[in-house]
Order: sequence, then C-alpha cells, then structure tokens
Amino acid sequence: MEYSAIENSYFKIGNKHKGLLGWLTSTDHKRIGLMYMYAIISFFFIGGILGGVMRTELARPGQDFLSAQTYNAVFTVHGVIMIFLVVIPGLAAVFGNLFMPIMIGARDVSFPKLNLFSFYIYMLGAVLAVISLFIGKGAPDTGWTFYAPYSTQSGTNVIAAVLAAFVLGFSSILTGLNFIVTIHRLRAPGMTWFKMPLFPWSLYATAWIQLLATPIVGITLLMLVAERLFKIGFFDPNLGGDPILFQHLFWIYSHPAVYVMILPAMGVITEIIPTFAKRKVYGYKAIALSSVAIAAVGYLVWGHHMYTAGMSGTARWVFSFLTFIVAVPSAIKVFNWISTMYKGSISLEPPFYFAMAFIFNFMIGGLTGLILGSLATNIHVHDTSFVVAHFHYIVFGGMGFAFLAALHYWFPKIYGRMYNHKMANWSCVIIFIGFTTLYFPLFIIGLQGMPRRYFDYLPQFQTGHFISTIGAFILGLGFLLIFINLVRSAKKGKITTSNPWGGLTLEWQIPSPPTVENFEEIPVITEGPYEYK
Amino acid sequence: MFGTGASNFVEGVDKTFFIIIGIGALFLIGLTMLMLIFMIKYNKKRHPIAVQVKERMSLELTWVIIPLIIVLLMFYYGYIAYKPMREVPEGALNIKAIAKMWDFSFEYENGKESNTLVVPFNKPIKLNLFSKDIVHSFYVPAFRIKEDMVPGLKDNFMWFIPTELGKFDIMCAEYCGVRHSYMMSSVEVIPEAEYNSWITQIKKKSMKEEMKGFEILKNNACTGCHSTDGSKLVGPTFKEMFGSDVTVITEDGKEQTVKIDEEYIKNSILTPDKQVVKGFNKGLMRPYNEILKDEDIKEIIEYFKTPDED
Amino acid sequence: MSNGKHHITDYKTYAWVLVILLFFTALTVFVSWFDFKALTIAVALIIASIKVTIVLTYFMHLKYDYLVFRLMVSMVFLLIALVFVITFFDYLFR
Amino acid sequence: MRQQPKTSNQKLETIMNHSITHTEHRDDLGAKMGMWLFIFTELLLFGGLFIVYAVYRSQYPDDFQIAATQLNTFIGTLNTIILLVSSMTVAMSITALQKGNKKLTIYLLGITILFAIIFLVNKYFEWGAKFHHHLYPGSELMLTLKRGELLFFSLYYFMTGLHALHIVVGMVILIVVLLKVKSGKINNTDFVLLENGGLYWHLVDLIWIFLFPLLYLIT
Ligand code: HEA
Ligand code: HEA
Ligand code: HEC
Ligand code: CUA
Ligand SMILES: [Cu+2]
Repeated sequence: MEYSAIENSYFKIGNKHKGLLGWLTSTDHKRIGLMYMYAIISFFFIGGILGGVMRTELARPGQDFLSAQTYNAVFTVHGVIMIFLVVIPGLAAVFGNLFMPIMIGARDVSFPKLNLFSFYIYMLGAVLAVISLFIGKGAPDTGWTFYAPYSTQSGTNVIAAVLAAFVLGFSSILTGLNFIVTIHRLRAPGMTWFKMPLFPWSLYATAWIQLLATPIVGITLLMLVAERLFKIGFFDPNLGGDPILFQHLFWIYSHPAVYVMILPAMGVITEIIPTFAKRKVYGYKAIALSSVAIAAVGYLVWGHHMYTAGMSGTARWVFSFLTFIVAVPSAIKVFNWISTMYKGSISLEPPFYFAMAFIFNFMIGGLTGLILGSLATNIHVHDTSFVVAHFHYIVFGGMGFAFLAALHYWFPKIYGRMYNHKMANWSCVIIFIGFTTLYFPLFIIGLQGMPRRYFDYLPQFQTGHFISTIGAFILGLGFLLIFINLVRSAKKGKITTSNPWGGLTLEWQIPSPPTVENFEEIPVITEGPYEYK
Repeated sequence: MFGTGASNFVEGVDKTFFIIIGIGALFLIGLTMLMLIFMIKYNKKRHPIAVQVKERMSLELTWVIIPLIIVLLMFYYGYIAYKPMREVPEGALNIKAIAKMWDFSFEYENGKESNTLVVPFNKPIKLNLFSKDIVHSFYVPAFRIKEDMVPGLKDNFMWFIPTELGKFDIMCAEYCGVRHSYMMSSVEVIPEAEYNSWITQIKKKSMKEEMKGFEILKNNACTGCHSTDGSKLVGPTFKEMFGSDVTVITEDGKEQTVKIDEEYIKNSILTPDKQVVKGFNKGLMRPYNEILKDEDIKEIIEYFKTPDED
Repeated sequence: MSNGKHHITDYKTYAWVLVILLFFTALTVFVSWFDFKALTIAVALIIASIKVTIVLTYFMHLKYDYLVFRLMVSMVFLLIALVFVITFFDYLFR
Repeated sequence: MRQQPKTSNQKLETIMNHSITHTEHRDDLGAKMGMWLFIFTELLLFGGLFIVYAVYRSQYPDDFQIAATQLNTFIGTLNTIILLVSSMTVAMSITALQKGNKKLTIYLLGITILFAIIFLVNKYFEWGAKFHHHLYPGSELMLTLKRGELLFFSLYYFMTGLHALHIVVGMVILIVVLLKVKSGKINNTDFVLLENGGLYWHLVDLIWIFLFPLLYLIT
C-alpha cells in the first residue's frame, strides 16, 4: 500500500521487521489497533451472515433449510461471535488503541508488549471459538448465555465455546488494565483529569468494568467446565447445585459487559458532535462523571435479566429499582449531546449523520430497556423477540452505528485519505432503513408473545417475521456499500490534510497518518479539549 | 397491540406498558424533533458562526431530577402492577405443572393428569412449578404471565384468574434444546360446571401405560423425543419398534442393518452415539449410563416387548 | 516521571507483623472450638479481615504507597461487599 | 502544534531506532499500578467463588459442618503458618535489597520458594488422603452424600485447587525474580519487579487467610 502523504507514518515504519511480520510483531498501539480492526470486521461479517441465515429461516413458519439443531447452533455462535468477538472488544480495542494514547498526548500505552499480547490472546480465543464449530459433536447449542444445567448436559462442544469466552475475557482484562495505567500515568503535562477528552474518559470507565467484572464470568465458566469434566457440582441440581446461581454469576459479568459495549460508543459520539457543531461540548463534567456513574451503578443491576427466573420477591424489586436508576446518567448524556448542537454551526458530514442515527436508535433501545426494567411488563416480554429487538437496537443500532461513525470520523486520520462522502451518506441512509425494517417489527411480535430462540413459530407472527427478513437484506446491501467505499478509499482515496473536520483534540494536530512517535515533542496542555472560539 | 388479554393481570400490565411507552414516545419524538430542528436551523450555511453557550447548573440539575422522578414513577407503576402476581389469594385451586424436555404436564389434586391445562372460569388458580431436567419457562401471553420452571427449586409458583372463556397458548419461554420451539400446550378456560365434571373423569390408563417401564420412560423424558403413537419426533418412535429391523450408522460411518433386540436397546440407551439410526442426528440423545439403573433398563425393555393392545 | 516513593521498612517491623498475624491465626483456631451460633462465621470473618488488613497495610506497603492505591483497594473491597449483599437479597428472602 | 515537515532519511533512521526503545522507558509506579490492577482481577476471581460458597453455606449450614469435619485442621493451620512466614520473608527481601544486601535478598527469596514447595507437599498429602478415602469429585462415595456435603467438597476441591495453582504461579514468578536478582537485573535502584513478585505472593496469602477459616474451621 502506498501512503505517500507522510513518509515516516506508522504504515511505513513498524519495528525492525518489514512487511507482514513487521505488523504482526509490532507493539505500536496504532498498528495493534488496526489489526484488531481488521479482525473484528471480519468476525462481524461472519456473525452478520449467520444472522442473515437465521432471518432467512425465519421468513416463513416451518422448517425451510435449517434443522432445528442447526438453527440453535447458529444463534449460539452468532451470539458468541457478536458479543465476545465483536462488540465487547469493538470500540475499545480498535479506536481506543488507535487514538486514546494520542488523545492524551502519549507516545504509546503503558505496556506496549502486553498490548500485543492481548491481541494474540484475542486471536487465540477467536480460533477456539471457530474450532468449537467443527470438532467433536457439533457446534454449541446453548445460546450465548450458557445457562446451566442445559449447558452441563448438552452433548455439543460447549467446553470449547466456554473456553473461548474465557480466553477472550483475559484479553479484555489486559486491555482494560493497560488503559487504566496509561490514563493514570501518561497524560501529557498539563492535562488534568478534567482537561482530558471525553473518549478517553469513557474508556477509563469501561476499563474498570472490564477489569472488575470479567473475572467473575471467568470463574463461572471455569466452574462450568469443571462440572462437565470432573462432575464437580455447582449448578446442576443432580449434583447438588443451584441453576439460578449460575444465572446470577453469569449476569454479574454480562450486564456490566453491555456497558463495556456502549460506554466507548457514547465517548465516540461525544467527540463527533462538538467537532461538527463547532461548539464546546455542553456539560463536560456531567458527561465525564455520568460515564463513571453508569459503570458503578451498572455493576449492581444484573438481576433484571432474571425477574422470572425464580429469585426472591425482594431481589426482584431491588434489581428493578437499581435498573431504573442507571437510566438517568444515560439520559443526561443524550440531553447534553443535543444541547451541544444548540446554536452551533453544524456541518453535515457522514460521521455526523451516523452519530444522529446512533442517538435515535439508542433512544429507542434505551426506552424499550425501561419497559424491560419494569417488573410488570418484563414478565410479559422477557425472553420474547421484544428483548431481541431491544438489544439489537442498542447493541447494533447503538454500538454498531457508533463504530461506523468512528470509522468515518477517524478514517482520514488512520489512512491519510478521504472516502466518497456521497456514497457514505447513502450507505448511512440505507443501513438506517434496513435496520429499522429489520428490528422494529420484532418489538411488535414480541409484545404479542413471540418467544425468542424459536426455530419455528405460530402463523400469527408471520407478517412481522417476513418484514424483518426483508430488512436484513437491505441492511446487508448497505454494508456492502460501506465496505466498497472504504476499501477503495483506503487505497485510492484523495489525500487529505491532517485535520479535515477541524477537530481540536490532539489527534487532529498531528499528521495523517500519524508518525510512529505520534508527537515529535510531547505537547504541553493548557486548554480544555473542546475550546472552540 | 398486545393480542388478547384474558386474566386479572392484563389490566395492570397493559397500563404500565402504556405509561412507559407513552412517556418514552414523548421523549423520543420531542428529542428527535429537536435534533432535526438544530440540524436545519444551525446548519453551517445558515448559521456560520457557532455561539458558545455557557453551561448552566440549573439546567443540568433539571435534567438529572426530572428523569429521576420519571423513572421512579415508572418503577412504581411496574411494581404496583407486579406485586399481586406474587400474592396468591386464599382458596386458590392448586395444580402441579411439570415441565420436561419437551412437554408440559399438569397434575390435579385428585390425581388427574392432563397434557393441557384445563381450568374453571373466574377462579384463582395456583400453579406449582416443577421441572424434571433443565430450566423451562411457563408463558401464557394472553394472561401476561411467565415464570421459569427450575429443577430443584422449592416453592416455585405462579397464579392467575382467567377472565375469559376459551383456549390460549402456553409456550416454553426458556431455551431448552432442540424442541424448545415446539414445547407448547394450551390453557382451556371452561365454565365451572363443565370443569367440575371434567375433573372427575379420570381416564383409565391402558394396560401398557400401567407398566413400570412406561413410567420410567415418562419420568426420564424419553417421551419428549420418542413418541409411542408412531409419529416422528426428535428420535424414532417407540411404537412397534421391538423386533423390527433398523438401519444404523456406526461410529466409523458405515451403514448397517440390525435387528432391534434387548442388547441393541440397551446399547442405544447407554451409548446412543455408537449406532445412530439413519435419518436421525447424533449427539442429541445423551448417554443414560449414569441416570438409568440396570433394573430400569430391564423394565423399559419389558415395556417395549409388550405388544400394543388394540 | 517519578518512580514512586520508597520507604524502607526495617526487618523488625516485619517480624512484629508476623507475630501479630500468628497470634490472630491462633485466635481464629481457638475460637473455632466454641459455638457462637449464628455469629460463628462473623467472628471468623472479622478475624480474617483484620489479618488481611494487616497484610495489605504492611506487607503490601499500602501504608507507605500513594493514596490512589489505597483508594482503589478500598473500592474493590467495597464492590465485592456490595455484590455479596445484593446477591443475598435473593437467597435470604427466598 | 505544527505540521511535521518531511524528514530526511537520516532522521528516519534515528526515529526508527528510537521507536524501538521509546516504549521501554521506566515507570515504576505504572508497573506497580498494573500489578495492583491484576491483583484486583484475582480478588474478583476468588470473589466469585466466595459468593458461591456463601450462598451454599447459607443454604446448607449443617451439611457444611458435617463435611468440614473431614478436613484436617492441623494441615490447614500448618499451611497458614507457612504462608504467613513466607509472606514475611518476601517482604523482608525487599528491605534487604533496598539496603543493598544482595546475598540476603537471594537467601530470603530462596526460603520463600522453599516454603511454597512445602505448602504444595502438604497439599499433596492432604488431597491424597481424601482420594484414598474415595472422597473426590465424581467418586461413588461422593454421589451418596447429602446435597450440602457434596457442594462443600466440590467447593473445597475447586477453591484449594485454584489456590494451589496460584501458589505454583507465584513460585515460578519468584524463581524468575530470584534469577534476575542474581544477574543484577534487579538491584537496589531498580527493583519494581521484586516488589511486584512480592505483591503477587501476598495475594496468594490473602486468599488463603479467607479460605482457611471458611473451609477448615467450621465447627
Ligand atoms: C450495549 C448494550 C446494552 C445497553 C446499553 C443496555 C441498556 C439497558 N438495558 Fe439492556 N440488554 C442488552 C444490551 C444492552 N442493554 C442485551 C444484549 C440484552 C439481552 C441479553 C440476552 O438475554 O441475551 C439486554 C437485556 C435487557 C433486559 C433483560 C430482558 C429480559 O431478558 O427480560 C433488561 C431488563 O431490565 C434491560 C434493560 C436495560 C436498561 C434499563 C438499559 C438502560 O441503560 C438504558 C438507558 C437509556 C435510556 C433511558 C435512553 C436514553 C435517554 C433518553 C431518551 C432520555 C429520556 C429518558 C428518561 C426520562 C428516563 N436490558
Ligand atoms: C453485536 C451484536 C449483534 C449484531 C451486530 C447482530 C446482528 C444481527 N443479528 Fe443478532 N444477536 C445477537 C447479537 C448481535 N446480532 C445476540 C447476542 C443474540 C442472542 C443470541 C442468543 O439468543 O443466544 C442475537 C440473536 C439474533 C436473533 C434471534 C435468534 C432467536 O432468538 O431465535 C436474530 C434473528 O433474527 C438475529 C439476527 C441478526 C441479524 C439479521 C443481524 C444483522 O444486523 C447483521 C448485519 C450484518 C451483515 C448482514 C454482514 C455484513 C454484510 C455483508 C457481508 C453483505 C452481504 C450479506 C447479505 C446480503 C445477507 N440475531
Ligand atoms: C434429546 C432427545 C432424546 C431423548 C431425551 C432420548 N432420546 Fe432416544 N434417541 C434420540 C435420537 C435422536 C435417536 C436416534 C439416534 C441414535 O440412535 O442415537 C434415539 C435413539 C434411541 C433408541 C434406538 C431407537 C431405534 O429405533 O433404533 C432407543 C432404544 C432410545 N433412543 C431410547 C431412549 C430412552 C430409553 C430414553 C430415555 C431414558 C431416550 N431414548 C431419550 C433422542 C433422544
Ligand atoms: Cu422448554 Cu424451552
Ligand atoms: Cu442487563
């Protein structure tokens, strides 16, 4: 690839090795970030195609081209890939690695070798996940939640999938650890906590969750493996255990994990809006601290996935109460984003459109989250396609759109080249339409009682399912468009200036693509990050 | 929007829905409008120079406090509508609901068993929930009720008063393996008089169904995958199986035709994957070597050997 | 960049700390011979917590290290405690 | 900040060389913070297990009591003492190094590692005795036990097993540290590795301090 703009860019110079080896052994945070990006996008496509397969099967009631067993394996693998391989590392590992050190004025993360090591652990986890598809008795069929005791009994490759999740957890922990130390230790002189841009802030909160929540799922999955291999009973009632305890432990991690997905996404949006509205972000401190608040309270609400699981009545209302409390800091962020646009001077570029789509989808996802959080209504819609719609809205409509926004925002910085704006805008529109057609009907059939993880369904749900399947194909088309646009532009796009959007954070003050060292001299910070005049 | 409603909980639940969706829609529409207006009004072309608006503490506090009040309100309504679901009135009719892979069965206090839930109109019904194997969930959309059926969990229950006559779907709402989506049944709400006569008619079991082997097959949920009436489920039917010929695929992938005898059945139960019946998937039936004792298997074989009466 | 504070703890302090820890070990074994009913676990855990605090403060140098570390450690223990409490909202009220 | 001018080849060279080394700058406090964060993850790992323990003990207090009588309090106490003493020796080794006494440092680290080995040997005999009595996961005897007793033994094996694994890891770390002290890589101006190794060893001790009364001292 030819990146003639900058001679000593990180594309050209890695370490003592050249070419591919230079990439694979590089400890440069930018190169590692980019490797994550390529890996994650590939897994996203695999997971997405599995999603398309499910939708095709669900277009009509009855068996079409998958067997029930295959369908179950498909949604399990789809869930595992999307959650553990795509959205949890997603923004933090890709854009966090690429830009967080630059944004705080550092040359790299605190432990560059560890950073590379996390990447390889990630790949090892990915390989294990893929292996689980092919060896032994077939792909796992437990759902991504691995609920015991089904998961202790199912004859399929549960162990491989569980170990994959365990290994991926390790990678996530190490990334989090690295980021916390980096943010504590390597901020440029003069950059106090409240002069730090908000994307690093959100990564800081995220990193704490990664660090403190992941071990719990680690130990839980280990217990599951021990139960399967050595008959050490923890969860299987035949061996004395309590299945509900597994659910507790699983969600103690997996609920905070949803904030691992969304917090960096919120951080990205908080970077994009001020840049395109040319306004200082409204309520800087409120946004920064609400990230921390979400992380802290979000740790304690896991039971809202278990209202019908047989918990005590007391636990049910306690969890419902806490769940509603977490909604408040999210609301604060939405309000602050919108007020940042007030009286700004908004340039409508592709990243901004994606950001707007994010806010819209996130609001729908979040507000339907409130329906799920309320005890009475959750009883009805729990484990129906209403939940499926909720989390796709918030995970894909939220985190996914934020990823696309980030990609379009930082693309010129990463490659030093610009993509075709018109095509980017069109793909945004198509993806938005496809997305809405795909998931909105699922809310409605969910309210009517369509359970999730159903390979087959009663005829009254057909219309909703059919419309939804059409949406999946429109969505696929949109992705194809984005893909073509970006791949072509990375190689042949117009060479850009170092700061095409007029951003004020540090990454825009250095050449595109950045040099290996990021900064010739470490900058001294005197102003806040968004001081538009 | 929610389909039919046919129990005493429908009103509370649906009301909570409307409150939360209503408030949510207001916010969604309001904020979206704002976003669009700002995008147009403060567009660079129309508004070339941004005005740096000063932050105001009072505004910030407003949008902490108002949402806080709103969510507490939502919590309150959800709680109020939910609370009665855990408070069973005196004198409710007790019925045992048992789930296993992959069917529901119901046992009435007088010993009557049924595969569909038949209940009298307008009477409080308490279901005591049990599971024989893994977690299932009892879901009746029309009644707005759902509760997991957890193996080993004591005192697990749900209750309701049916407020409409008719037949309503029961679905399993916790993923439980291959036939999860077919694990359905129905609630039949009938007038009390009809119910009283229904409950007293206890169908006499056929001779074969009285056998101990059949009991074992039911208790271990074999009948979830194997029918006794000739229909094909996840596994081959048990009907007239004994003594017939079957084509199996051995572990090394070869096809073989074998006669179903005592030895074969025993092996099929203990190591099902050694010889897989052609046309069926391997890995579905798990080895029962730790679950069934030798005597059990003998009883099962005894049952298979017995010819059908009719 | 600073490379941290360096406080040198002398051998005697460590020796004393060990003596105290051994004392508490003996104490916890000793009290386990008595039955305090529901409080038995509480007593055992209180003694264990004292021991852990001592190890953290002296052996692990928290006493002489930066405030951040102390804050972080207390946060983590607080979090674990909260998770316990919330889990028991389920198990105590079933 | 200014736009960076194009660099000559010579400058490129220096940047390249620099880029290999710039990441190696020393930040002891950062390294220590990293170690602490790692310790937190370990605490939560065991924290999850303690939740399981707490739940089952609260549900089956009597079964736990009966089952716990099978454990050997003497070995438990002995191992507690071993860990406490070894914790002290690691801590002292830092003092020794700070005072420039390399030989004493090595000596103290050696003792610590020796204690670790003794701990494992004790554990071996302890587990061995149980296996001898057919009390191990999946054994026939285990399956005849009451629910709570079964859970107790499951937890006992899993928790002490995982802890023993940590002992082994700690031992390996300390051996590496010892070798580095020997070669002079760790010295009285640069000893954060020794401190971090020590921290890890204390963590192993911390966990045992809870395990001991919870498993061995239920009466
Ligand atoms: C990125 C991931 C993500 C995020 C951020 C969230 C955010 C939220 N989630 Fe979601 N959730 C998932 C991912 C996520 N969720 C997943 C993957 C599942 C399913 C797992 C499975 O079973 O497979 C799930 C399931 C799930 C359930 C369990 C459903 C069930 O199985 O029964 C519940 C129940 O309470 C819930 C609630 C919430 C709430 C209240 C929020 C809140 O944080 C939302 C806060 C946001 C807002 C409130 C909107 C913005 C604010 C405004 C527009 C202002 C106006 C607002 C007010 C006045 C309050 N979620
Ligand atoms: C990041 C998270 C994420 C994302 C992005 C998606 C994306 C998609 N998911 Fe999702 N999904 C989950 C996470 C995610 N999912 C989880 C956690 C579950 C729960 C699993 C469980 O129950 O255990 C789930 C469950 C789930 C179900 C419910 C299964 C059930 O309960 O029975 C369905 C069904 O429709 C579905 C469909 C889809 C579709 C169509 C997409 C699409 O949006 C994908 C779009 C992407 C592409 C299409 C690929 C890129 C495009 C191309 C390469 C172009 C060519 C392709 C075509 C033309 C098809 N998913
Ligand atoms: C999860 C579903 C499932 C359950 C539960 C199940 N089986 Fe099966 N069974 C199968 C499948 C699938 C096959 C065909 C593949 C094979 O031979 O392994 C099969 C095959 C058999 C066969 C051979 C049938 C023939 O026609 O050759 C016998 C006998 C049998 N099962 C007995 C039992 C008994 C007894 C139980 C309960 C104790 C049981 N099964 C529980 C799925 C199941
Ligand atoms: Cu039973 Cu799903
Ligand atoms: Cu959640």
